[in-house]
Amino acid sequence: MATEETDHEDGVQSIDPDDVDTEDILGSAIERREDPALVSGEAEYTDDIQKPEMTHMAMVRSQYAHAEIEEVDTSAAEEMDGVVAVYTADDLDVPGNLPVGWLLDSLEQVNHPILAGDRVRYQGDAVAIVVAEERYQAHDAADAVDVEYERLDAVAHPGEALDDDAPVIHEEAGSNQAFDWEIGDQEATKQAFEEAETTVSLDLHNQLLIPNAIEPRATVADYHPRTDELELDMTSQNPHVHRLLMSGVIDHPEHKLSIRAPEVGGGFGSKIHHYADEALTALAAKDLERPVKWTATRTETYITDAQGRGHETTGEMALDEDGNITGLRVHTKANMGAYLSTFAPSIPTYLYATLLSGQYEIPTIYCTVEGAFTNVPPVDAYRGAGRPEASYVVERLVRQAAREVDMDPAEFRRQNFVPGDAFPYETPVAMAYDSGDYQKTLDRAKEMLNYEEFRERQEQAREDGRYLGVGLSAYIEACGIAPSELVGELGAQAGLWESSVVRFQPSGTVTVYVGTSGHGQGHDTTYAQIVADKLGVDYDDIEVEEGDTDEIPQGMGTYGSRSAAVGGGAIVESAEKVIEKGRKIAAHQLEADPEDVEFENGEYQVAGAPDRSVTIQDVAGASYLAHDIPDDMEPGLEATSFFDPENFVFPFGMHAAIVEVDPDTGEIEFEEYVAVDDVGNQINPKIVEGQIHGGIAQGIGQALYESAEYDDNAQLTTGSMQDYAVPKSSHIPEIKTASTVTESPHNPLGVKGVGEAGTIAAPQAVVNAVVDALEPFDVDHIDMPLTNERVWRAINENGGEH
Amino acid sequence: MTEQDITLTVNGTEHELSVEPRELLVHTLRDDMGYTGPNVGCETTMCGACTVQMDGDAVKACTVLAVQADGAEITTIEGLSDDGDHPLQESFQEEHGLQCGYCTPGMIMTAADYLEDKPDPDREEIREALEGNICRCTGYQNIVNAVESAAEKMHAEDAAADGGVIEEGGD
Amino acid sequence: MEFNGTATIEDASTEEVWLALSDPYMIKEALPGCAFIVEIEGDEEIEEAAERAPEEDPETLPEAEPEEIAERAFVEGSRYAARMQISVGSVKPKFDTMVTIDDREFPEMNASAEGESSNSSFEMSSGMELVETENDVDVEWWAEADVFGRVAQMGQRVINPVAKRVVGRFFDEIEAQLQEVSEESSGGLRSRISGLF
Amino acid sequence: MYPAQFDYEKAGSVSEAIDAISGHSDAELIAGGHSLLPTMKSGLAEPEMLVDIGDIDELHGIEHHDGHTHIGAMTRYADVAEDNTLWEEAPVVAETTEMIGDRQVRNRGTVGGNIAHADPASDLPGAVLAADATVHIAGPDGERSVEADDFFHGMYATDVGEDELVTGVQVPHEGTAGAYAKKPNPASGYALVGVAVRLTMDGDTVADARIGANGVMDHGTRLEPAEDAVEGQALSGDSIGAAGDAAGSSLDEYMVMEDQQASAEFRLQLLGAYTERALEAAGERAGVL
Repeated sequence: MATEETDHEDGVQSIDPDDVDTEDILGSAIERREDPALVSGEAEYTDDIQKPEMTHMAMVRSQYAHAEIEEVDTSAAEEMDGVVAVYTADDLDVPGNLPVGWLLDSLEQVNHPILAGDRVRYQGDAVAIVVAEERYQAHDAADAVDVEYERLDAVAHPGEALDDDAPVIHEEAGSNQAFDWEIGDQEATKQAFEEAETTVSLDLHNQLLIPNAIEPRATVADYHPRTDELELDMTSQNPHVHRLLMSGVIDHPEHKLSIRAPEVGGGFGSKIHHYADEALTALAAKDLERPVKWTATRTETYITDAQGRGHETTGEMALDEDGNITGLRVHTKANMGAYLSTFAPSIPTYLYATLLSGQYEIPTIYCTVEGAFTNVPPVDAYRGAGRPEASYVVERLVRQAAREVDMDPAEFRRQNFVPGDAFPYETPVAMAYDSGDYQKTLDRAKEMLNYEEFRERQEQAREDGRYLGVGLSAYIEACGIAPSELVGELGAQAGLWESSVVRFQPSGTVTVYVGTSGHGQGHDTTYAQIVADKLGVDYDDIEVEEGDTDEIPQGMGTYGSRSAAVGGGAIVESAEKVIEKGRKIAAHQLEADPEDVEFENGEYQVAGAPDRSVTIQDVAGASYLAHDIPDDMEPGLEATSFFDPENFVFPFGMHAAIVEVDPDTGEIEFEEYVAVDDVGNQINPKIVEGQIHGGIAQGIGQALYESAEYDDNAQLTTGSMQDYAVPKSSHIPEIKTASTVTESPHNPLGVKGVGEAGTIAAPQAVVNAVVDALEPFDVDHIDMPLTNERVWRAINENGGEH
Repeated sequence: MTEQDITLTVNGTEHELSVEPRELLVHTLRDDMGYTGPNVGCETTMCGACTVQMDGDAVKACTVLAVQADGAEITTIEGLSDDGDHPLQESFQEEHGLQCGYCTPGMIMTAADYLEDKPDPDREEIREALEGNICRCTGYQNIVNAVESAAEKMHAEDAAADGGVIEEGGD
Repeated sequence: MEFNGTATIEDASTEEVWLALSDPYMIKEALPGCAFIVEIEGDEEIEEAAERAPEEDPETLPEAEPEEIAERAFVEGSRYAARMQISVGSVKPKFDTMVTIDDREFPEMNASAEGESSNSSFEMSSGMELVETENDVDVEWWAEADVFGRVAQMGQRVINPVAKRVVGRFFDEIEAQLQEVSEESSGGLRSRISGLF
Repeated sequence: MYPAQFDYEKAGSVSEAIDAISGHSDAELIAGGHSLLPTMKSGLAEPEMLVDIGDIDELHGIEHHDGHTHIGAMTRYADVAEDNTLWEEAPVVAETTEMIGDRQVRNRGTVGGNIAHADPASDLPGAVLAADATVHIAGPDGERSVEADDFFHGMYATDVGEDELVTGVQVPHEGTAGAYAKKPNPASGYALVGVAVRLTMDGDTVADARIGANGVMDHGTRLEPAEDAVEGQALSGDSIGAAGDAAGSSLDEYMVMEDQQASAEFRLQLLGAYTERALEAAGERAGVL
């Protein structure tokens, strides 16, 4: 498979779509059509919605991370100004539990009620809800609900939760073990370690993170009793999935439930899951027969949004005498939080351990994962979801292994890479990598860094008492999770196809309906680029509709970097079906055999007769006029597709950072950050670049700043942006990007997915750089986030420079 | 706790209204007046999504009581330009300085205030100026590009207005 | 959160210090922001006990009679209601607190406390031991506190220094009051106090 | 989160403000509101009444006199940071205000509000101490002045009485070498450690040094051992290093602030490093380094 290189170290230049011809539009860095509404304040987010007679809801959440509820006294709240209703678990006849959508053989499925009745298991557990006329009144009244608790011991960390003497969070489960899971060949791996020349081992803590979409979760629910229609506007990454799950949770027929995601202010995974709050808003609206708005406060998002990562891992690597990796053994304790969130069981298992081969040829791998219930918010997908954790384990071990066998880490990687001619490549952990060329991204990154020159500079600087380091991160990502049959075998309770409709209007304009649901990724723009290219229709004549169950027939949503690979594939298939139907109409009109009619740049043409042609827009008009179409044909020009790819896609790349560490203060300064990514074909390079930048910022956030910290009672002590450090503009360095393009054979666009790449790649690039800088101090590892104090302590732990 | 009568001039239009003393300016603008451009993100004066200009200065509308703003002139993103064509609004689009857009109104209102004081900033200065605005999507680089590019445009526009000579440097 | 320290009371006898630290009114005086301490009778609620709080506190050492203090001194197993307003700038949570004397045997005392305000609560266990040195008495104390709810979530930055300050002030105050005791107690008082043991 | 209800009154003058708070057991003054409102929104503070002193004309503005500058309590950080005379005559104050919070905060937050609130991790206390400023206070019994050294008592605690308010800060024009070096908490932007330095130079020799630190103790604190280390010395790598080493030596480590970003031990480490950085910056500004 050919690999091309694109160099845009100074950034991709965007283009006005008016300056691009339709035939060049796919692959052009055009400006986004979403933006005019967003930069002018016109765009409508959920909390912007006002409805007549609308009420406001606020939640009474637990003061403790773990407690028995003894009594809930709502009398004072009920008396307060503007209060419309107060509900406790006793008042609400809730038919369903919150479901878990991915099952494992050993999984303990525990009850997850939407309002806690007898016990609270994390601070976000809601005990009562209050509905009032005004926003402030609802919160006043929520404060006035008096709850008596009997506090229980709590536990926040998976290792401690799995100890025998830990407080048991779900008595029905008997212990805090949510599951015990394994992958790979235990025996072969054991043997590899026994025969190894050298082994390295690291204990790695991949800390819990709070997603921090800047828009808090929100829902506006509106019920029409005469028609039994229940309409929800909500901050969703996947409205159809939410509709299906919620119809069960609140026992409302799916066809009478409509969910719309208006403008959504970021998600990063946190708006995939089915939470209690949205269901409660719906139930309140149904009960009151008035619109109800609930908007989370930031404090609430900190204790309710599903958090990410939370792994305690021991990783070991076996090596032969030539520095070849011969085996990998990993044991991980994964924090699942208080309950199993929507897709939670899949994250530390199938989305994690299957990526442990990284970019390397490793003969044997064995991984065990124990999931642990704890008293923190449910842990589920957060940007990268399992794959950053895997990449971190592999790349930290690779750095350590290279040091152990005394090889330059770049050369160690090169030697162990899956060779370019080995694709498709089957790993020992059940993945078949589609395509790749790992040497190339390494070479490009080294060139951008002036790697050899840097090593000299580093040497020189050390003599002057300055500590520079370079860190590499060869990452691989699996996205566009599919096909449905496979994920079904692995435990998914849903298919992972995507659906689209491509519909011509009679006048020749086009509307595309697709079941993904963007929240900042620029889908309207990129999907229109795809359709303009396929149909040869002017970009401005194409409208894209997403995120509304009333408009879009079916969909699975946006997460796991799947939109381009799976949603884009569905759009291409529908467009091709439209072209085929159009071909028959064109042939009929041109009095030719359909096989002789060629379609190019929006025109059907009889082969060899350039004057006999008709545009697809004219064909569309004719199809609706239906005065003269083939006899056996229905009128209209549209098509529906469900695209179920044959396999995942595997983007990859090399990220690298050069840092300087001040040994006096533990402060870390970036000198360079370079990102060479291969995400397959790029529909819009400017949007690709934006996704890479944003992902890196979140990865650097994890490496240096972010951590959800809990005290001994599992109380969140980083409970606001004053304590949880979301990176600011001055925390993120200037990023140089470049890309190579290796097409994926698994979808018609040859794309691979880009949404999570930066987040997967960045953490270990930074940690490896710091560890490299601190080599004179014999520092093997520092846990993230690399706060100044941790770095300073690591420097001083071994008694200074060696 | 009686409501208080206040006068707010928002985007050039004077409004008289009654508010509870505790009501935050951002809620008055959004819930009472329908200016939903400024967004609520963090509630702790950190994220800046609610930034508006009050008497010409960028402020976080989640940390101003509406009663404190009595008599003030407020500009929200909706009033920054007539057609969404302020150089910053254009540059944010051209440079892909936004993704989900939630932080963007606040980001632009801060940058607009900043560029009035400092028409020719370097990249590091722009990063510092935007310290009170958190973006979770873009990684900031394209935002910095956008502000840099808007500054150049505004500089050129000013120069054109002054007779077409572009001055070098200067603060 | 764990705190510990040693407060040195100069020129005092262990018995004097013990008696002073056994006096609910002395403790109340020394605790910044403490409105009252009242022994809880039977199963009564904190509010009910609060109603019995005296308008004006009786005298403490050195003015009070030692026998009187011995009479009202903390008793192992008994419980006390206290209202604490911890004022930190504009943050002034009022905690209705229940204190339990877990063990009390000269020269060691352990107590635990649970306090609640409208949206936060705390739990504390603490202890002290008196150690006689040449002329002085060292009060070796420790406390372990947990905070829950809004103060824990939003007031993280403040809790530790405030708690240290409250404990520090408490012992400063005890020291000051006991200094007065030791100055006054050259003769009769000291022997009467010793006589109580 | 949303503030609880309260009564609100706008004071037109200092005496009106004093009348409004006098005798009210639970009234708070509000200036820019950037310290108080976040606390009220989080539900930690619920005052019954707010007296808004933001519009009192006599509290606004910067006046330069011979030998000192008076900064009205309601002067915003942004205005102080833009004052050229202060950059000349008391650079530590100008530079510190420029580093408080972020642009929007500097457009609202006030000098008087800041020091009256006395957040130990805020930036201004150290600068006020280093600048040897005098704080003017008005109350029912008239006006009084307090030296910065006597002003800060503890966490959120100052010399300002219940019924009093800060009317302004007087900053002497002395020691034109000054600088502020700050290690911000990456989340809040408050000082993990902030060191404010004012040097009075006699040629290359430091005739007088005042160093104030933020974020370390529960209130702004002078670092006298560090001052002693540079006083009477030429400002050099050696004397600066000695000051850094001495910076935390008189502080009780038990009382040093701790949070998840920095333990007491590490704060003291940072204190040394940032004392050196502040001295270096001041020296460069004075042209002696």
